[in-house]
Amino acid sequence: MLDVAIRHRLGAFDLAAGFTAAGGVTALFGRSGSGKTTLVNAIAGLLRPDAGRIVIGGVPVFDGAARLFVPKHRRRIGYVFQDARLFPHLNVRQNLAYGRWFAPRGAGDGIGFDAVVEMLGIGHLLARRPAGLSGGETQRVAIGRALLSRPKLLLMDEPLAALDDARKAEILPFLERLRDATTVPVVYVSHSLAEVARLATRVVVMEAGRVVAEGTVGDVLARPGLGARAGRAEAGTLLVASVLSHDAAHGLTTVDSPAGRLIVPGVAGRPGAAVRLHVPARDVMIATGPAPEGLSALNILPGTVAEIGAAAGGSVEVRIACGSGFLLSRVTQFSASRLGLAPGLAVHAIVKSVALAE
Amino acid sequence: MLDVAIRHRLGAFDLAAGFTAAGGVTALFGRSGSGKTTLVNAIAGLLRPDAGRIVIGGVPVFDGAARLFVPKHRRRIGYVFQDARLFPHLNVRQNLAYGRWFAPRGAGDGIGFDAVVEMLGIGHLLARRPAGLSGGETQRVAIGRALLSRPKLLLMDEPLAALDDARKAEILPFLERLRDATTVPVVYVSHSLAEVARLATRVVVMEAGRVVAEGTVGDVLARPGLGARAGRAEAGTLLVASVLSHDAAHGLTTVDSPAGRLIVPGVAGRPGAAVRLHVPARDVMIATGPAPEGLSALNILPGTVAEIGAAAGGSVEVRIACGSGFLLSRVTQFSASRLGLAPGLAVHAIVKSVALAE
Amino acid sequence: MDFLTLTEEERSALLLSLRVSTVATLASLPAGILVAYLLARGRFHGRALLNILVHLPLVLPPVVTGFVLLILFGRRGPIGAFLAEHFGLVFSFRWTGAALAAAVMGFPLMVRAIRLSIEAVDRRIEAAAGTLGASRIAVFLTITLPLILPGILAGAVLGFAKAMGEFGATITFVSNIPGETRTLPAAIYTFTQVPGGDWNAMRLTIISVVVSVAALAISEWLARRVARRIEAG
Amino acid sequence: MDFLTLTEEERSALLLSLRVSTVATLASLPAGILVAYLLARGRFHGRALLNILVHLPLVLPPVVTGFVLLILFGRRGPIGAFLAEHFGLVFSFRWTGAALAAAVMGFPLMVRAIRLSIEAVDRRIEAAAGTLGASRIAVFLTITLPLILPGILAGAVLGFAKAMGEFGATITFVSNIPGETRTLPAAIYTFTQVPGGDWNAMRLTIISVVVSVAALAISEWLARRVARRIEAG
Amino acid sequence: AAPASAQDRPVTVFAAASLKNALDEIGAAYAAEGGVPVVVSYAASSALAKQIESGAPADIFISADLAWMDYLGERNLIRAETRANLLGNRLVLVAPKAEATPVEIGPGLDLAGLVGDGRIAMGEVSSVPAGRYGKAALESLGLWAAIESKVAGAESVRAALLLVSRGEAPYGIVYRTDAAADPEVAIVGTFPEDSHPPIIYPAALTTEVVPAAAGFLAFLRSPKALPAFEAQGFSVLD
Ligand SMILES: Nc1ncnc2c1ncn2[C@@H]1O[C@H](COP(=O)(O)OP(=O)(O)OP(=O)(O)O)[C@@H](O)[C@H]1O
Ligand SMILES: Nc1ncnc2c1ncn2[C@@H]1O[C@H](COP(=O)(O)OP(=O)(O)OP(=O)(O)O)[C@@H](O)[C@H]1O
Ligand SMILES: [Mg+2]
Ligand SMILES: [Mg+2]
Repeated sequence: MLDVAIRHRLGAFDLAAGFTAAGGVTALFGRSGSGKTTLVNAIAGLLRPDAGRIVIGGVPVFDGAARLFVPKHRRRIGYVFQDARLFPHLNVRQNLAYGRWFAPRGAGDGIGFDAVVEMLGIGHLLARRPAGLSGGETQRVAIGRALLSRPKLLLMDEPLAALDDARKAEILPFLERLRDATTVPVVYVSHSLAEVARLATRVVVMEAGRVVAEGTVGDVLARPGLGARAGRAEAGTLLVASVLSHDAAHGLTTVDSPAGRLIVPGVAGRPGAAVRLHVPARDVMIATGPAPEGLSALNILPGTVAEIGAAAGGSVEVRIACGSGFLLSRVTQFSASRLGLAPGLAVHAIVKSVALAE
Repeated sequence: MLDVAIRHRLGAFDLAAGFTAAGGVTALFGRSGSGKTTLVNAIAGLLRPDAGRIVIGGVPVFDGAARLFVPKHRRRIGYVFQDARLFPHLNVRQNLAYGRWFAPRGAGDGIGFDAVVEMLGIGHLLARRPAGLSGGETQRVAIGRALLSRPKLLLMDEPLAALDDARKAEILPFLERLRDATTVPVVYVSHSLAEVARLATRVVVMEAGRVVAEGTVGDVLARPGLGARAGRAEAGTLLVASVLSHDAAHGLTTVDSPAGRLIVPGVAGRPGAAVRLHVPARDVMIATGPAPEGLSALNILPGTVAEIGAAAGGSVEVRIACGSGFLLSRVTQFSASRLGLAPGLAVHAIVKSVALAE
Repeated sequence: MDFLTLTEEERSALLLSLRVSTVATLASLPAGILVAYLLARGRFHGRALLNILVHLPLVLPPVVTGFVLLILFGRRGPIGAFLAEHFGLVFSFRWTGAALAAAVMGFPLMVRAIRLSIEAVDRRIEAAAGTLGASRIAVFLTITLPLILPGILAGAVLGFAKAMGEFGATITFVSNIPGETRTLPAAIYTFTQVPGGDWNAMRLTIISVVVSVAALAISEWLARRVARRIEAG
Repeated sequence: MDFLTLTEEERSALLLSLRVSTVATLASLPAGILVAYLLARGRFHGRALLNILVHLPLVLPPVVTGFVLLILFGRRGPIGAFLAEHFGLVFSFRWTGAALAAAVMGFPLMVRAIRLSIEAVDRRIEAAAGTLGASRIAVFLTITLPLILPGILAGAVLGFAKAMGEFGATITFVSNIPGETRTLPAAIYTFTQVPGGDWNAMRLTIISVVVSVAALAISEWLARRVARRIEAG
Repeated sequence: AAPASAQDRPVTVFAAASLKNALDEIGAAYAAEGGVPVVVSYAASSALAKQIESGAPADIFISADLAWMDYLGERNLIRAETRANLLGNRLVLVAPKAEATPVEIGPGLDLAGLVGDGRIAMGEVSSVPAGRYGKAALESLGLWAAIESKVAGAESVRAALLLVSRGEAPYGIVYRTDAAADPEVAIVGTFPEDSHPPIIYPAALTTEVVPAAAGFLAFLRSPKALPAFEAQGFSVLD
């Protein structure tokens, strides 16, 4: 659906990056100044790369060799800019509706205006002009504007950075539904591994204008060393599980995952539906000896130590084979040696239940 | 050092808020649109409130009744704006140096230029103009510009929102040192509880233009219900501990805290020095029965259940009395009933070691 | 007030001036906006030439501009003959010629004001409109144009004021025919050329100033309204 | 080239025009910036009056402006007499008077261009400078002024071009004295008033246009440089 | 002015713009004879008169009509005893050369019929001297009422002439001096001298003059100036 391979020079900065994405959410991940916005700008047509090729939905929109450059307004892209770029002379309602004026008639109904307004909590702002909006309000309107333009491709450059967690928690499920319900591919720039893990189907990791890792979320997040690259001890395991049953009274869902049966907070999906779980490595403890009892942790899975990563900053990442899958755990070096962890050792992985699902 | 109590109307938005801060970092916390930026603007003198009083370092800078309004350039404030507001016609070096031109001669050397540039990682940008900077680069220059103006008060409006975690991890210790080494009070607007917990001495929680909670970090963060207000399950316990010893080989520090002896990753402070620890409630598990063994968790503290909070979203917050202090733990309702948790029950609090310190 | 009691002839000069200035301003505005846009944004051959051409009426003594207009747009002039033949549009000795002269003289002022506004527009916002599907023309109409309204107003009021005061090119091009091309400034000029005409010249000058001040006030008021709409939430 | 071989008198007119236009532009620029700032930002009594005053030379027929100058700044005029007595500054029938007339005629154009630029400055950036300790004047000098450079350049070139073309007010105020007040446009005018002068009028017109075009080109080049410095990283 | 500098100062003449060609030539001739240098400021008579009124450094004023000389005379700004009528001119009817047929100018002329639905170009009838003379002539011939609505008043005689030579107007009333020099127009008739007030260019010394000024005024009235004036078509009065 999206195929990018370009080269572009900006002063001393040299971008030579590419990736492919076949629907779903592709996370662009990388440190400040690594070239994420530049790459996204090229996809949107705001910038004409020096060379390369960009294909959206099978249609080439840029081809350096063929001198092809489809202008931005014909690419049908919904772009949430890092700097919101609302239209100052239009009120919020008009800003939101702007893209609709230009969407072709046959573009389908797209997402409903009211649903977006409600989800973003901007109903009370509709008559206001952008100048008086708060940082978070501005960002939400920008998201709405892009969503409502019935795009064939969504580009979101740190859309949630200015938002509080409660608001994020309202918007993220919406984006998930968007990802699952429509075929619109999304390129999502974020610094937050939690967001990436939750939303992304693929992750592209950038560094100094180059793509240094690309793959499915599970692959890339579990790859040792991403922690340092992402800048935080937040690597983890991504599991695709199927819903078994709900415990509505306690607000829990039991799922079947490759690593074993897990109890997850929240009631999500009908029985049989597939859900995605992210288990941060730092939320997985290891217990040696018999299965521990009387713990508040709901999920204690038997397994064996598969691999112990290199030590970094006093801690190590341990891969535990559980069921037919793996779990990544991060423990201090001190604990690792105290517990005598070694490949082959039978252990229990203790997963704090509340750490799942996000 | 800072005493604010103002009232101001902006369209339909009514701000009536105030707080006091006596040095250190005061976190302004609240959902998008709650009035944080407006309050900070009033302190900076960008906005003349309808009524009220603002006193900075004992000097009134605004007094509605006395018709006193000290203009912004005489308030000696370093303001990191939510929208960076760099000077487009000056290069990065000139942007950084701008405040220095106007600082009074006797204002002391302040923080060193090179140190700030190094800490923010913007050395390679000094000759560049703001227009080409990436979002994170822009934000870092804005931080540097405010820090270098030798202010008597620092106002930081979501300064780290656009930054990756690695960069945050470099800047936060710097701000901590600033807080500890100077007497410059800091007002810090943030959505991130982790940042707030780490930096703040006081927390002011805003909602719809009103202050709904104010107090020390420990107080406010431990207060049940803040989770919902902050928008995320990230309440926790703040402990002031003193360093006992270091284990340089494993990169661990042993400290003495009100809740008991703890092992903390990282080597921080000389023996005897005071350090601040934040223990997120979600990183504290509860074990009934005898002290669990063979766990990778380094810290297992005996205690008794002191209080069980109201259920919210399928989980409850449990206050555990440990030593002379408390620890807050969040467990699922299901676990709470399964373990038969009740006030007075003797338990062990299992603190995942890597969850400390941040 | 005796002072402001106008003779029939003076009233006709005032009305004519109002008509000429209004028509000159409104008719040249679209061209002014287009040329300003081309100069601000265009990258084409002849841009420099266009720029020079637009500035010419400012540089040339008005009499020379009048001569040039006469040569080009007169009955026998290449453009004048063409327009008269194909569109029945005659300038010579008509009020339309006075309007043309006024428009030409005000054009550089109008274009410069609008151009400055266009150059101040944040192009990132235009780019945002582009990603939302707006073509270059649509971006111009829905984003650029509303944002440069203050500049357009400034340009229009400059053009109008200039038209109210212009007389050198006008009288050279279309003479000074009462009721047809004798605008207020032409009437004022006439009075200044005869001994003892000062009093009447002053009266008419004051009337002309009052009209222009009114136009100025309206434009300022409109500009403030526009600015408030953008600034306030 | 015979065409451009100037007589002694014509050369002196050209040099005089250059001097008059340059001095008029440079000397009025600070006042133009100040007035533009006051009009764009000021909230004071008399702002409307100032605005009208600035626009007057645009509205009035140049001859009237010339007469007003003659009455005010002439040897016997109230301001003229005062300045001559206290500062030895004499305008009447001197090239300084020509410069004054040119400056006055160009002033509305200059002010409007600068004012538009000032109105386009992002006030949040000025506020940021304020929090960093810069007083209102310091903000103006270090932030506003550099940001409005394109507008100042535009205003200066408009003023210069106007000065190169202005003759109505000049000839009325300070006459048409060779070597002292006979500027290029006055010389052109004189040629148009006699049989056989057309050829010479055209020659001088072309010279005047060439000078103005050069000024225009310089200002455009400078403006582009300034814009590039801000836009590019 | 201080006596010393008064000696050095050239003679400054304020003269109607239409005299430029002749005066430039005469000034050069005067200098060649060893006279003091002469500088001439050419502008509309009205502007020059008002400038002299407000203290312009003019030594000699040459007006294009009597009115502005009278204006200064009433204000005692000229030396009445030096005032003299210097030059005269004639009023002619012109047409574009190609269409020119001579006409007899008299009370029976159907000028309006000749002009048809075109315009007759002349100096503005209330402000430009040539226009005033032209109007007077037409009135005395009884032609004014019929032609009044067809008059295109120009800013100067030169502009009126241009309208005819460009073919904008089929007829024009201008000075003979101007008409003679334009190859595109032909004189189709001359107005009787008694049909309008005499066309007179008066000259006079102003009240504050350099001593040499009288010399140049005398030179202007001497036979040596004659050829230059006559070459331009003026009649020299005395
Ligand atoms: N005109 C330019 N000249 C030189 N360097 C430039 C120019 N424009 C951009 N750059 C550099 O290119 C790099 C990539 O910028 P980009 O905006 O793509 O980064 P990013 O990955 O989006 O970062 P962030 O997370 O901070 O937004 C930056 O280091 C930036 O300074
Ligand atoms: N001119 C105005 N008219 C009406 N409402 C306004 C105006 N200016 C600001 N507001 C409102 O005031 C509220 C507070 O804004 P403020 O910028 O202080 O929020 P904030 O707490 O900083 O939010 P964020 O975290 O999103 O930056 C917002 O709801 C905003 O819409
Ligand atoms: Mg970016
Ligand atoms: Mg804010």
